[in-house]
Amino acid sequence: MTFSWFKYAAPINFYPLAGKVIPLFWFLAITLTSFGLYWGFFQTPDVLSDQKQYYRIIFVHVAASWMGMWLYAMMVFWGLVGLVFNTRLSFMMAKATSTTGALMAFIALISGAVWGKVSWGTWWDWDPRLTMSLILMFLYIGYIALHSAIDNSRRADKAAAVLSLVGLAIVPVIYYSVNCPNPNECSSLHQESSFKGVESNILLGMLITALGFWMYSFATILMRVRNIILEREINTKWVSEL
Amino acid sequence: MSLIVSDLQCTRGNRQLFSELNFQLSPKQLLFLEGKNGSGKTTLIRTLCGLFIADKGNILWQNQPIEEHLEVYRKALFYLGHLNAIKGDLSALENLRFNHLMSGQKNNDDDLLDALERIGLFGYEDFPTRELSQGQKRRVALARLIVNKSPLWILDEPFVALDVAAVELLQQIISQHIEVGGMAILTTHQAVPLTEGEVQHINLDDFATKSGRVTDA
Amino acid sequence: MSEFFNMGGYGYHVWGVILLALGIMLIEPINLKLQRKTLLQRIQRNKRIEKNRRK
Amino acid sequence: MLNTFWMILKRDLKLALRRRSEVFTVLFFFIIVVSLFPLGVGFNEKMLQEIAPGVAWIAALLASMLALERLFANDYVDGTLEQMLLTPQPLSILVFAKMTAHWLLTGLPLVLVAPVVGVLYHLEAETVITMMLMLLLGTPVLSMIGAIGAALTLGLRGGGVLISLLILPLYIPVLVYGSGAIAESRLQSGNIEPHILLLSAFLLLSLIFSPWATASALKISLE
Repeated sequence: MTFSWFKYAAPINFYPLAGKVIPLFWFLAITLTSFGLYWGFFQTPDVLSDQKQYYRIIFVHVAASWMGMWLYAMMVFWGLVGLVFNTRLSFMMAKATSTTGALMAFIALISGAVWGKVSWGTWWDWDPRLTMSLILMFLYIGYIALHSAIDNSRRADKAAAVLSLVGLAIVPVIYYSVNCPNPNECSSLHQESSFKGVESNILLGMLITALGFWMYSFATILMRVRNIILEREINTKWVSEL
Repeated sequence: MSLIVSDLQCTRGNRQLFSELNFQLSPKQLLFLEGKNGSGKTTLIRTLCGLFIADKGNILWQNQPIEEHLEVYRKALFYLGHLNAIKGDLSALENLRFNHLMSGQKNNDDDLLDALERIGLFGYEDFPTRELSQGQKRRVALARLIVNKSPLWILDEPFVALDVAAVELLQQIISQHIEVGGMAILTTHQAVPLTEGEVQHINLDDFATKSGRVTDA
Repeated sequence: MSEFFNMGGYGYHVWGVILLALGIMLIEPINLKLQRKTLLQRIQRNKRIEKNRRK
Repeated sequence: MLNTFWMILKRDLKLALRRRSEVFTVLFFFIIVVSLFPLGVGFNEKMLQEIAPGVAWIAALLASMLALERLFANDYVDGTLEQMLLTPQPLSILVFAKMTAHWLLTGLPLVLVAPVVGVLYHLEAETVITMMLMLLLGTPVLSMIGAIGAALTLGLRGGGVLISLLILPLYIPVLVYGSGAIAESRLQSGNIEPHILLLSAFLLLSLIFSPWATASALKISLE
């Protein structure tokens, strides 16, 4: 039997498929996240050169902020697919992604603030990374607000997709302006790589936790997309026969 | 030169309005669209204008899909909806001139003034339209029909808010348009006596999907 | 053990963040499950209405 | 095509001139916001000079936001927009003409009134000139990005507040470099060339993409 992508672009076929894979994603999410956190807390040194045990916040912070960014890109991708091919399911995926993405951005923001409190002594510092997670949060809020302000779901889907696309186009410019507010002082702009000089044990913990968060995102996005399918197709024959 | 609609299906929100709609409109033909409220008349008209995208089916103008030759189609199309598309701050003449030029037609102020006179706005040409009555505003919008050279007219409830004299005049204008080889689609219960050409009727209730439900895509 | 939870004096911050994150990540799926339950109930109700209408 | 552009531009300007109060509303909003700040934060000359760039730009963002809701709304309500969509002209030209009109009516007046900010905040002539230059480069971007938001929220309840939620975050680069340059020009060794280049690049980017994005947003909103 050949696997047909087009077949699963129809909500009626996608719905049961998603139902089947959700437990798998949950299993992976729980295993990977707990393993990543275990590694991060037990296989790493208590004190890094200049940072004490609070550095362990990064296992959550990094995973969440990666997911926040990735899910935004994924949301734009699904919106774009929807706009180009006019497929209902991709718009539903975009909508489902937005909520999980916003939650991830929120977690990144809060953990970043706590990190700031312990390492710099202040809850908020206008450091580029924190500022970017705040702006990312704003972009998610804009998407969700626009989508929920429009009653007609077809218009809401398309309008929100266009908004997210515009957002994605401007994000690099925002990123540059936040990282380099004074262009005279950063002619050679470079963001220090997050990996440079990080101990491999810590990196491993971070990556595995991030992978776990990723699986978690898939699981919740699929759960939400199933709900959205039910809600939008409530008048169809196949839903009423469930 | 004709408009061909085949196997058209439209959904608004979660409700399927009509499906398997077929018709053909040729020169010297007048088509009346009928149907209950909510049967999808306005949606069909918006689809025919290319504003709304149908789920399924084709709309061909001169045997070419309209969405691929939008510019050609829109030059040939004249649409007037419930809204008059006139600005209260501009005079009748300014409104007419702007709308006329925008639809890609040649400008000639004499023709425009003649049109305003024929529609019964003689003496009101330079008044800001916000000072005109409801019926007069509608007349400003309808004056475009007199100067318009597009072969295909789509008019959504054109007789609303008009007095008896204006209704008669509009009937005349439409029948003349058909006579010289034009086509028109109307949603109205008002009959239009034709001197030439033929009349078609389409009742959208006949094409409504039985339970109004979306079938599985 | 208590030393581990103390995190060198940063216990509140570290565990606070972890609990908050896991808390949010627990509430989200629970919320989705509840949403699904109400949706399924609505579908069942629709079915009953339909059946009664046919009678 | 150029004809269409002029026609719409002329009509929009004519309409605005027949309702002059709307133009002045935006202008006075800007002046009021700018003059309220010193009342809130105190009259210390040094501090006023420090905050002037940011205050001027934020007031400009809000002022141009104020007029955005009306950019398409009037034409939408009376059916003109629908007619415009049905004309054979490319929609992006139409949209670009409306953006230009919007900028001429709300952006350009802000540039011209910038010296008032200079007086209120004790700025030197040079700084005021930089401010005018940066406003000249930045306000078109505000009109163009804002138009996308206006098109997306067309006809929605509470559209005005919603636009700000969608669009203000996208204004950040303009705010950063626009006010950055003004602050820089107050320094002895200040060099505002990179700011000007960056802002011009952003302007060019929005010139290319925003008419197209706005046109597709309008099509979606009117479907």
